Amino acid sequence: MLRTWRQRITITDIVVWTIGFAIAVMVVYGSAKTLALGKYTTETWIDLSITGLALGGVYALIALGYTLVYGILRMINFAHSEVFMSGPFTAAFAAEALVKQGLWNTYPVLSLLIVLTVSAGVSAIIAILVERIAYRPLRHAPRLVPLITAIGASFFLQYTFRGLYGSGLKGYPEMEIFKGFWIIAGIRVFKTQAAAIIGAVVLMLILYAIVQKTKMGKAMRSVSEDKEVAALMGIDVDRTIATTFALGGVAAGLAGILYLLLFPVAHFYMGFFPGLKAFTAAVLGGIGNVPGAFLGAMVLGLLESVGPSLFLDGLGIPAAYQMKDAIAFTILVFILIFRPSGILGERLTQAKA
Amino acid sequence: MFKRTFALLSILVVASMILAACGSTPAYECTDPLGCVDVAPGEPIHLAYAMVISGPDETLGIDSRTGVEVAIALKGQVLGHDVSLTGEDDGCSAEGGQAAGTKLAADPTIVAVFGTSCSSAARVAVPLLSQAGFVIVSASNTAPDLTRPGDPNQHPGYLRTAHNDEIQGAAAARFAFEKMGVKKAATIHDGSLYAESLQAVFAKTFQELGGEITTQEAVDPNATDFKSVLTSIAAGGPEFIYLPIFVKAGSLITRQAKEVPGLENTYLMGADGMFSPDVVEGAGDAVEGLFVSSPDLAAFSADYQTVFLPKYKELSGVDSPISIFHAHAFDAANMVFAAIEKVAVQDEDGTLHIPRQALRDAMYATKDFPGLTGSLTCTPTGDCADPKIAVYEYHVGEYPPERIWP
Amino acid sequence: MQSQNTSLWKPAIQSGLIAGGVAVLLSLVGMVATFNQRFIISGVFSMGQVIFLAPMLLMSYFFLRKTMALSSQKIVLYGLLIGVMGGLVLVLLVLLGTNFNLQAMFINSSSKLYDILTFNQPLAPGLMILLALSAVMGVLASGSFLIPPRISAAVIQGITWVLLVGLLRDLIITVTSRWGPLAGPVKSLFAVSGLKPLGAIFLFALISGLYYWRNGKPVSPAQKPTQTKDRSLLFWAKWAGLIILLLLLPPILGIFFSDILDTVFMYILMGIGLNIVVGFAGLLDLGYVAFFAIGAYTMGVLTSPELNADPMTYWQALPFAMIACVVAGLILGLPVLKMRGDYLAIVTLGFGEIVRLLALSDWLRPWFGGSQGIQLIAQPVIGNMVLNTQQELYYLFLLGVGIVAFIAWRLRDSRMGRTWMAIREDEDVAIAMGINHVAYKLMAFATGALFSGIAGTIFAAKLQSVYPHSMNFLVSINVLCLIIIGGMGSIPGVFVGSLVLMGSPELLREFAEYRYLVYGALLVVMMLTRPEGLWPDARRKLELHEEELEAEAHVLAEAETSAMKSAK
Amino acid sequence: MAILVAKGVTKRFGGLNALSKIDLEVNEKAIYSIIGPNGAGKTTFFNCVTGFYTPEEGVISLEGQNITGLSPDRVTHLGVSRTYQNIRLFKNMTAVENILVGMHPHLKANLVGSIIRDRRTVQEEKESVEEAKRLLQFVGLRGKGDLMAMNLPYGAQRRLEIARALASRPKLLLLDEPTAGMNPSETQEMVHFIRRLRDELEITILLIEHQMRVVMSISEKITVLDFGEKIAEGTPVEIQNNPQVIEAYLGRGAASGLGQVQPVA
Repeated sequence: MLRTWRQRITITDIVVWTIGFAIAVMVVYGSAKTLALGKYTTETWIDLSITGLALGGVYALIALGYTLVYGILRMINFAHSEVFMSGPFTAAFAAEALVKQGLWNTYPVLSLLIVLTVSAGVSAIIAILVERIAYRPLRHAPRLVPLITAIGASFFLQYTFRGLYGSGLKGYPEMEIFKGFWIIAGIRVFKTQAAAIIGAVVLMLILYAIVQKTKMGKAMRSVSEDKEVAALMGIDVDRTIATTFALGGVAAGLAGILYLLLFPVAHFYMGFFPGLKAFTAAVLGGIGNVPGAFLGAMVLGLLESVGPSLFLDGLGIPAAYQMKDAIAFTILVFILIFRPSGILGERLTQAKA
Repeated sequence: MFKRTFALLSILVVASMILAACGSTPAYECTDPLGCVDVAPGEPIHLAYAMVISGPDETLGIDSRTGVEVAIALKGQVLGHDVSLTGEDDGCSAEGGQAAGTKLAADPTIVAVFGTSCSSAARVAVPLLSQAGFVIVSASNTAPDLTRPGDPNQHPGYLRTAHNDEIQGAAAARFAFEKMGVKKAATIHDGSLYAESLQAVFAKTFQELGGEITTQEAVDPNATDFKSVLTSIAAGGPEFIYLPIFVKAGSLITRQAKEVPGLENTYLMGADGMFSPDVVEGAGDAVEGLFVSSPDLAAFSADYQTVFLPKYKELSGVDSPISIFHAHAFDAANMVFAAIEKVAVQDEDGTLHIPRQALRDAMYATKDFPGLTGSLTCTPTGDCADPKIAVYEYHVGEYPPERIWP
Repeated sequence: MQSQNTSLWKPAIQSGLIAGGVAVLLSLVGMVATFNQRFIISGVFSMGQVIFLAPMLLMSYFFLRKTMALSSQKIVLYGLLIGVMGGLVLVLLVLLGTNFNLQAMFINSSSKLYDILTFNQPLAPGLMILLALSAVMGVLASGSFLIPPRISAAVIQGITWVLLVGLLRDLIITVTSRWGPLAGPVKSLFAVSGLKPLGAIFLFALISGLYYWRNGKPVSPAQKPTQTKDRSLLFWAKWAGLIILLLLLPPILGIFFSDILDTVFMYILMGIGLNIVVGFAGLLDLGYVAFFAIGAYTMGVLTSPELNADPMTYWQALPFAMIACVVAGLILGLPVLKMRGDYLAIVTLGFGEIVRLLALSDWLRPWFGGSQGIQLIAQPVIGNMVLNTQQELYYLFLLGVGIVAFIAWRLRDSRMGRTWMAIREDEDVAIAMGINHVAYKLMAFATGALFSGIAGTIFAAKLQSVYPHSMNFLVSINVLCLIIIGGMGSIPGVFVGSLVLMGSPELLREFAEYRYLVYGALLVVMMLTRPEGLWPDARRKLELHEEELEAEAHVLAEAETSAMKSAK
Repeated sequence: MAILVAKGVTKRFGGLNALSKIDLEVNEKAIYSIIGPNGAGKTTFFNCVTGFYTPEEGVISLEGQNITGLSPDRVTHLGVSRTYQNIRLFKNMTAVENILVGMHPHLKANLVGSIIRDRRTVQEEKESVEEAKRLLQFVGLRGKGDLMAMNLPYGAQRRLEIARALASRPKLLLLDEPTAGMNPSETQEMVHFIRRLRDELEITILLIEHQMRVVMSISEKITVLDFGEKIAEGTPVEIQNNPQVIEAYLGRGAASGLGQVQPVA
């Protein structure tokens, strides 16, 4: 019996389990010590969690675009972070113009609509252009080729916008209606945070409904299953894919405005890091899966916000927040070891590749 | 393909020899130990920069470069010669500094180099440029070792108009402890050499004065959400937070700190990295009461607003400077012009001879030079920044901030 | 390919508008104004002008090339049309820009730009010149289809060389200044910026003349050596020549070019390593910089007196650094190798970030120096000579690249390479063939890690310092891009890719602001037109042209069946 | 003497029983067939034997050794080799390289040997290339060794896949529909070829096949699966007369069924 066990458990398994176990022990031990130290009050933990959820909301909004494209094309759209940057960066100029005209706070809803339209429109146009120029001709190429064009397109867009709008920071004006906070069940929630979380939920539901319920969604799903068969069934594959990109672009543009509400500074580099995080979130939740992207983003946001204090403070590690990305990635590895296709799995299409 | 190229090249080279023209020999005899730069009539004086002009840190270098360009534009000509500015990207990294330094060092027409942007690049680039006999003036290196006498990273010919972290960090600590009377402080840095060393000096001085440092945190300069780290800092109950970081993260932290329970009444203080109109825009209402240390701008003359900024705007196309060391760069350029005017020898036909060692000596001898960033006097190892540090307080919608200390 | 009958006016107008759009974009991102400081021919025309006029020329050229077999009249007309349309778009920009304040949004929409676009003339005549020149560009392109190919090829060569030489003026002068008697004559061709007009004419005449003459020469039949012995002798002679040339490069080119070569070689070292991981074994690794960092930091920690009371020498520390990299490769490899492609990509990316953050962290500062990095790292000593200049370190890089390329080549053509390829092709089947895929993937990972680590150690020695900021995500992306640009799985491709992607931007460092813009555009264009890379592996080339080959296979199959039938 | 014994093998996917309690015994040097309608669990059974799936219940043993749940590469090392229903060659490798990969289990060249190319490695490589060429000749692909696998015609790809499977010197060869997509004359050739494999190389053959003509003509014993359950076992004659089998095929209303279940042998 022992012999068969030895044959069935490989060194790989042992190492993987050891690493997993070590991470788990560190996490549990660190958390226990932190809690025992009592440096933070319950309110602090709640505040940290709310912050994390709001951040997760922003990640979720970007991650949805990644996941949509991935679900259909099985391709990491690296340029999505630039799609995300282009809309809001442009919209910041529109906002500035509105402020100068004195419309910003007198007609906040109208202003917001204008800004959202500009942002979503520009992002969608960029997304469609990227698809048309950089991806469509490569649809049958090996997997790495479109990945490289994606990276290339990302660089190109980043530095094009840097050239157009300059490399400085562009402030995004505050809006009176988003100032201040609400007290919900004794917990202080800032209006901007609430907007980010609610926005993420709403957008996720809309996208989910589009993918699951509409005719377009059905076409998208069948394209993601098998492009050739979908084409035989009379689905215009090119149009479906372009629509998906446009949808992802609109989502990114809207996300960008919510992002600027929370962090009101636009610049040409603003897409890169949130994009990377959102991509991580999408993988964490199960890439290609719309609710998965949302869940993954929330988990990631919480990890980044609560993780360093909870896991590292107890271990006496200085400047714990410097390690927040390291924690996020470590937990990502940890989760992927035990759930190799993300928390919710790849549900939009069954894993095949 | 290669063969063809090579054949073409060699024929080109041989043919060019036939075209060779004889040059005339100048009458001036150079006795300078480092040699001289000769500028023929009608040719420009060649200055260069090694600053970060691409990648995430590029605003720092582009801003300083514009400062130099403003100085050149306002100056017009030096001794009847135009001034040309070429340059290299230092990448804000050691490897970028090496590449930029190597390339510049290979060009003997260069008189002086402005740069580098970052201290990590300086440590590698400065020895190369120093060896080439140039004058090197940095507007934004703040690492103490670069001008510490006897330090392996201190090299002849290197000067800076940015102030040494040791002066500024210590001044901030004294301000916090003595003026504001706080006993518990926290610090935040962003992993850059500049911020890390400033906060270390601050923490050391503050503790020596008798204060307590509750937390020394670090953030990612490209991150946007700092609430969690601030919440964590708040748990230590500091009365004062020192954040010697740059505008982008700094203004977001300023804004977010006001929303973190426990930090509503905590003083925040930045360093000259946050002395920028962008802070007023980026931090919104939260900017009220934010302290920032900077060289004493009593001399930050009216010229800054009336002469410098309009030209800056014209040259760069942006409304307000994109980073913080443009004035230092402007001063650096003017110091170089003054030194050239002092030491250069001019032939009758207008040919200019600039002895390199003499130029260096003239730079080190700079005394009470009226600059935008104060009255500049250089130490023998090249620290030229006005050592008088003042503290300013921001008010909503106002720039520059109000000077409150000393 | 359009037929001659359908009207081409619409696509021609479209092409013209696209060309104009590109020119406008190039103007607004600031390239025109920046490059305008650089003259190609002193006082005559600048690089900036080339940049906003070239789109018309190129678009017209490619448009006409695509629509072959037109009458010469039509060729000129279409060329003219494209040029005029492009020019009109630019004119529109100038009119907009001079009448409205676009600068509030587009910072480069300055009066300087419009002065350049109108050739420093008053508005109306300036616009006329702009339009006329654009039209001329379009017609110039059509000219290349009308005159005999031998002449047009020679003219194109001449123009290209004038552009290149004018742009690289500083570098050429710097290098040739080392070549004694040649320095003067070469310098006399150039002005303060760019070529002298006479120099340009001379250069153009020389190059195109030479080219014309060369093309006219009949290919001598005796060029191919018939005997195998001769051929192998030629083969070895070529190699020996190449090696001697490589050895002589630093003294010939001087320190600046040696520095560029060092960078290129460093990336070749990493590229060969990553090529084993991605190209041979098909594992997408986006965190390759991690191993580079581990190599560099191990070297730093062991040899710097800052962190170490008893510092080692470079050679003593090297084995430890190598072991550290292999171990790191194994530790990362084990948990992640069971993951599928994209998960592998993101996890490796995360690993790269974790390593950087650990190096940066205040927590590990006593060991790794935190953001202050590590300084005073030892440089290799051979005998009594310390390798400390970039020229001397070049030889170390050369040695490293030589060894590593040899190993990679041997591995590719062995059982290992075959096994990796099988895993890349179809992992399940490979396993069914008795291949322990985890072990082989690990070997690929560890080998790749080792090569990258070696590059890291030399990097640390070259700079005598390491900083966490050098270990960013861009390094991984650069390495990945260069092996794909060069040709995946191809060893010579790594060399070519590194020269193109790492070498050429270094030559134009002063335009670094636009480095990534051009880099991005280059990646996209490259993948669209030549996805197999510049120097592809024979196999990969086949893979990417599968469709053509499938047709071929079909023909083969038919031939075979008929052959079988006849045999029966 | 049984080479492969399966006892109570059960494999579930979600709630579905892909295989339930399959018992099976394959004698040495036999040609044994598994038949059944689509989705009956034939390929699943192959995957269980080769180690790609681990059955939830039951034991599979090879020459008396328990191989249940061993990793696929280990199973191959123990002497099991297979082909695929939809040919899965390494398309971008040459025919010889495909076979060389198949020889993996008994090659010894390692990392260091591959780099320095010591005499043993060179020798081994030379011998294995020769053996690969012999195998190519054996399957009738002489002289095609340097062609890319994907450039070979369909029939040749089938034969190359078998050659690759043979390269690991298996004791037990699993063939998954080797005649799929072949015309009658090609099929006939394949039947001869399979017999030759057994007779000349003394390999036990376990076969999945749809064409009844083939199954009945070469099998010594047949197991019939339906919905993951074994519904019959026996010699071709027994199977042809088994009412359950006829019903399984007819009950599905497959017009194709009856015509093919004609005795041919």
